[in-house]
Amino acid sequence: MTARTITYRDAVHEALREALRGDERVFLMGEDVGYYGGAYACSKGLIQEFGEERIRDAPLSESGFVGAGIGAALGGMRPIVEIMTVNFSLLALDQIVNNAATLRHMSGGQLSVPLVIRMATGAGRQLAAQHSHSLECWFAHVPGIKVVAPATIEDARGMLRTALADPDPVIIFEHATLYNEQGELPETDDYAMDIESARISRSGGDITLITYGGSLQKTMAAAEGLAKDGIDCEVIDLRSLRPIDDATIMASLAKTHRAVIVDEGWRSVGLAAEISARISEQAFFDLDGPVARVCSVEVPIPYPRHLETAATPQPDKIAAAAREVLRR
Amino acid sequence: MTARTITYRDAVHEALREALRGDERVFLMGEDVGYYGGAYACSKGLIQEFGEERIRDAPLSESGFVGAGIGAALGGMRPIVEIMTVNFSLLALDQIVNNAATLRHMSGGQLSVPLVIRMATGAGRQLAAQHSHSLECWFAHVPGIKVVAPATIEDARGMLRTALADPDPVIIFEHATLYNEQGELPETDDYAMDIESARISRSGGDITLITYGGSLQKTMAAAEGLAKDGIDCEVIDLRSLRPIDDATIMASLAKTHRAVIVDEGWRSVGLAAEISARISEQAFFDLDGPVARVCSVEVPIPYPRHLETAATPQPDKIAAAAREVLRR
Amino acid sequence: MSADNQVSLSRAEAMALLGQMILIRRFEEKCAELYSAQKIRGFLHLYIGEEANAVGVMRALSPDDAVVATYREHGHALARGLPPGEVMAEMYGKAGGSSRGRGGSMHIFDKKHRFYGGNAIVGGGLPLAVGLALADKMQKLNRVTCCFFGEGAAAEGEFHESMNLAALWQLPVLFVCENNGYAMGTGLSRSESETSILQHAKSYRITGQDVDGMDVVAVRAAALSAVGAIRNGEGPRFLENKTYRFRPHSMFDPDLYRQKREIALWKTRGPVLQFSKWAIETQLLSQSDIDGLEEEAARTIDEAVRYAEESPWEPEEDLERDVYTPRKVEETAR
Amino acid sequence: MSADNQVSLSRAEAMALLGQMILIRRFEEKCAELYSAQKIRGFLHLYIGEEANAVGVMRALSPDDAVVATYREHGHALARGLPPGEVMAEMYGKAGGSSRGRGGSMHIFDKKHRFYGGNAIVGGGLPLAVGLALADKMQKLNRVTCCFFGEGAAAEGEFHESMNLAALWQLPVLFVCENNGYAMGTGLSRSESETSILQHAKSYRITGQDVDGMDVVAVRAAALSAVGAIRNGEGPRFLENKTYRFRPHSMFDPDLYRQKREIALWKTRGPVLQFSKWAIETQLLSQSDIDGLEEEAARTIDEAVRYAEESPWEPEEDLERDVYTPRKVEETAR
Ligand SMILES: Cc1ncc(C[n+]2csc(CCOP(=O)(O)OP(=O)(O)O)c2C)c(N)n1
Ligand SMILES: Cc1ncc(C[n+]2csc(CCOP(=O)(O)OP(=O)(O)O)c2C)c(N)n1
Ligand SMILES: [Mg+2]
Ligand SMILES: [Mg+2]
Repeated sequence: MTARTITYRDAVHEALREALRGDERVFLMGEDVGYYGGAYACSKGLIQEFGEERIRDAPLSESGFVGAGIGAALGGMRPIVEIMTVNFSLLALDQIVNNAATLRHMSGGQLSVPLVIRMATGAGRQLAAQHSHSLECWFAHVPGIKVVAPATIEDARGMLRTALADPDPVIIFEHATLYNEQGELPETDDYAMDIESARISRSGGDITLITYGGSLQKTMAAAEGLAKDGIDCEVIDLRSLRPIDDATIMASLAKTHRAVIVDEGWRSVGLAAEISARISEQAFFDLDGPVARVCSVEVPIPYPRHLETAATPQPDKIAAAAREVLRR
Repeated sequence: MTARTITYRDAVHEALREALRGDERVFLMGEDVGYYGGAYACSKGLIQEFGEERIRDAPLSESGFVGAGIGAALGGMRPIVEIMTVNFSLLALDQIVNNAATLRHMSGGQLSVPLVIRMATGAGRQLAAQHSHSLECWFAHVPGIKVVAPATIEDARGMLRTALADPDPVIIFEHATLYNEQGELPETDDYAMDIESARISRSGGDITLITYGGSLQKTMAAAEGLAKDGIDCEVIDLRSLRPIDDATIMASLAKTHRAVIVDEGWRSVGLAAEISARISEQAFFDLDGPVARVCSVEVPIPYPRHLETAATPQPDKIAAAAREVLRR
Repeated sequence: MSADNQVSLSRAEAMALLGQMILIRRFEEKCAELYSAQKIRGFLHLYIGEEANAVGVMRALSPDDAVVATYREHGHALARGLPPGEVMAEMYGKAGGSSRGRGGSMHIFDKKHRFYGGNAIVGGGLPLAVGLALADKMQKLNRVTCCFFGEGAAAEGEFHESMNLAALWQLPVLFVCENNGYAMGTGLSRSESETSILQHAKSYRITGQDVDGMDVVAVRAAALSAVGAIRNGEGPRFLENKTYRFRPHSMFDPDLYRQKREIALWKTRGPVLQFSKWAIETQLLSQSDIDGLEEEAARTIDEAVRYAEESPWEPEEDLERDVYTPRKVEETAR
Repeated sequence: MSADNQVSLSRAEAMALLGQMILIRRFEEKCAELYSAQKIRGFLHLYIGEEANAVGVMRALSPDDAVVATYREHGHALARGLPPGEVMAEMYGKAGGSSRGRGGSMHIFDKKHRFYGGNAIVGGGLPLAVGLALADKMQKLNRVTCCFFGEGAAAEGEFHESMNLAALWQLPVLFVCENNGYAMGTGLSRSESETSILQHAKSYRITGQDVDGMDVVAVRAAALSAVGAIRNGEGPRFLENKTYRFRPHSMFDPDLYRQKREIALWKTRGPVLQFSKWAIETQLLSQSDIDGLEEEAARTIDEAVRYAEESPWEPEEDLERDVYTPRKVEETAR
């Protein structure tokens, strides 16, 4: 299998294009997905190839077009709805929680909503308080939807395909700082990636660092740094935030007995808390010490670089937390 | 001090009435707060006493009137916005998260938003999936707002007063099953209750049961049941969900070494997870065993009584969880 | 009743219209009774007084069309032809209910009848209807999606967004605003600066008309013409049906906000009363026809109640069923 | 320029209008430069081409009135009289900025000037404006709240809800829709079934008018008349200003969706160009007046940049400051 270098953005683009080519029922809908080419340029050129019907520029109406996506899914289509960023998804939560997540159960299993919603998430681009949210945790709280966070280029391409094949709503969070990342992608047609399991991104024996999405690279950087001091970290990329793959986490804990969770969301009542609680429930007697969290400071994310950096998880803070847990 | 028997509903009503009498800037705004008398009858008669301006029936426009409440607070008023139930707050989250919670920090401290938002929450009345949400955890995640859950009649009256005196936005969650509850209320003018600390609702030495809002009574019932078997529970009513009063929790853990958290929210990524994570971080070496959670089953809440009961925390499940933690 | 509409009404059609209205009326009266008997719980929003709307509109739809309604949708479900026993069992919360009892009175679904709820969030069904219509249009299926909602919903942002999407994309949606004058206790003039919902619809360039929602013949005629235009590819249509609920908003509502006189006045225009009187006057139907319809409705309702009573409860073990689709070998996206 | 409006324009007023427009234009050109130099980061949405709107409207407001704007609000901030140094420091993210640097270009606040942002959520400022006006009305303060937003915002549910509330409650809001034809890359006719935003406003019974948003004199006249009516207790007013942005949506936008010709055509109607030409033709101003304004703007901007450069960064220790109001002995609710 040959490989080639490609950006995360292009991986998303490819996956979109192939999905549109492969299935008439698939269409992409969202603000500026068409002539603008997508706020993050993921859909550039697609309107020229697939036309205005299937690359559907939507008015600024998040609740309206997300709800329309749900309805279209009920009606036999396979919509990919792009909410430009998670920040605007606040306007569409009623449709997601009260319709997409609920219709199957509430109808006694009659209906299903094969809908994919993609959105950019996270801070790191100096966009200030209203444009830097990480609300993955809110979505991960809701039964009836699946939530994934592709942190790698392979996942950016492969998870979209699997999500589209899923009969239930899947929310894909793409961290906005990843789009320009480059990496190798195997040339293969068979690139669907599972959307339920975590991945060991780095294997190690001293401590488990658990993270996802935009924090994976920072966590890997922290692990590399710690390795220089002889601290051997295992890094878990959760990949799926709902469901959460407990088995992979607990297996790692059985080996390392210590964990730090890294999550760009605000600390209180976020995803890191859930992972910590699960470890406490399922691996308590494996633990050699408290589970630590490295999260965003509980402030609206400020604009200046130094404050944004201070507000969000960074390799040095992750390393420091690991050292503290290890008392080294 | 004399006392009298009164319902939770009437306690809220009294607090509203006194706030309106005491401060010209206070007004109540929301759907059907006026001529209908409030969906839960908390504001019955107030429009007759204070008029349409100050008891302001709002159109079905959750985002609009919550945003208007924020604006009015900026403009010098002290609005009490009633969102009929948390289920409809999904339509107003953008205003709450991106404006109410953010304006102070984002403006460098220039602005403040002295706004109180009240809403009914929770299941238990057979209202099915879209009308049975417990999303306190979402709000508790957001810096810039305070979140309280009065579980007692005293708090229903007293927390509203304190919330109104607070210069920042305070969200009050009133569990819908509590409105008909009766209890004694001391006759006093000085009834403000703090909105930051937890309360020991029952003191005991064997295990700490931590809960809030609509689950307090169920937890107390479980504790009474366990007492018959010689298990002496300490029950903590969190009262404030943001900030969370760590000190009270950890002091109790130092004594009991064991904890069960009871939370009507769905289990994953909810408030119970946060409490568990904090205990793990702050009291790990006090713990004799894993911290357990009793939460709602992760399903949209169904309509039939037996399924609704099965889906939500109940005294028997709480007691069973406590026994399991205690291995008794 | 408008003279224009009488012409085309056959005896069979008149029987159908009146039969359905009577069925809905008696069914809901029974529900009120069953609510007092605590067989039906939760919220119950009766449609009594508004029957002409569901019945008149449904006559214009074909089985392939889709329907989206609100929490006040039992009438719509029956008019759409859902088995009354299943509807009643759903009100009970029994496993034999339309939605396996999971939803209760506010969430009646029936995929076979393309009946997509039952939505307890005011305005929440509008974007769904837009999406269903979008799917039809993209799949070149000549179907209509009919969306019912109250005038209160027109204040919600989702109303605005849905109108715009439907008009912008020229989707085959029939919007039916059941304007009963009140959203819970809030009268329309206290919630809308422009109290004509039709004017709002027009501001999106949607064609529509005002309809007497107490007159089933008028509703039927308006719906037929609107559905015809939609099927003809002319884009969405809007009906504002002026109607009235004879009962309080829900079983919890003390109804403090309406004048007794107002209610009494509207009752004189009640759709069952009005249509019966007219049908007899014009000799389209006889009193014994009507008596027959009443008897049939009574039998149907008895049967429905029996079915509901006998239907089992969903076992507690099934609580977590159908949150997600059971895993099987899935077709892939390509 | 319309003949009607020339009459009442004094030389001093002409100097003020042109001076402000030039200041904004040059300020933003400087910002673009500073963005390339990475002094300004994040999103930067230039107002170039649209200056007549902020400048014309602000002339109708008094210091007591309130202003709510969008992420494209540097022009509004300057026209409102915020110190240019503080605005520039905010663009840098410096502690001397209007918002202590916390917000950057999208979140300029100034309580003293009653300038309530700067909102990066499209439509998010509309309900705030309604609330500010509600507060004024309830406190019987004869003040106006002026709310700027783009035509793209008109598709959001919050637009609809806000229009209705303002009209229903007859609140003193001046809505100014800056219709520049595009919401990012989506042209108005591809996002609204009814492309006249004014027609939408009218559907809530709000009075308004179409305004040539490239003509500062026309904007000023329309705003004066609207503000007069509002102060007179006549309820909200609406202006739809037809305008154009000469630059891409933001510094990230490759601007693939517009024709070069279209941009060039609008540039010939540029507000600075147009007004300067007219003022000279009518001998209201001379070329040396204009040169003087340019020089003054250049000085002001130099000074603003110096101030921003010299302003310190907010210390990292202050990160958590101002999330909540510091505790002190609070007044109680009574
Ligand atoms: C978003 C939302 N807000 C509030 C409610 C509570 N509520 C239920 S029905 C209703 C009134 C709706 O009135 P209308 O749309 O006119 O329908 P009607 O009940 O008159 O048929 C309200 C306020 C709700 N269900 N959803
Ligand atoms: C709710 C929301 N959705 C999407 C965006 C992304 N976005 C920012 S500006 C913009 C276009 C807004 O257009 P318009 O209102 O016409 O204002 P203009 O930029 O033309 O001044 C979009 C889609 C946003 N900021 N907020
Ligand atoms: Mg109504
Ligand atoms: Mg625009």
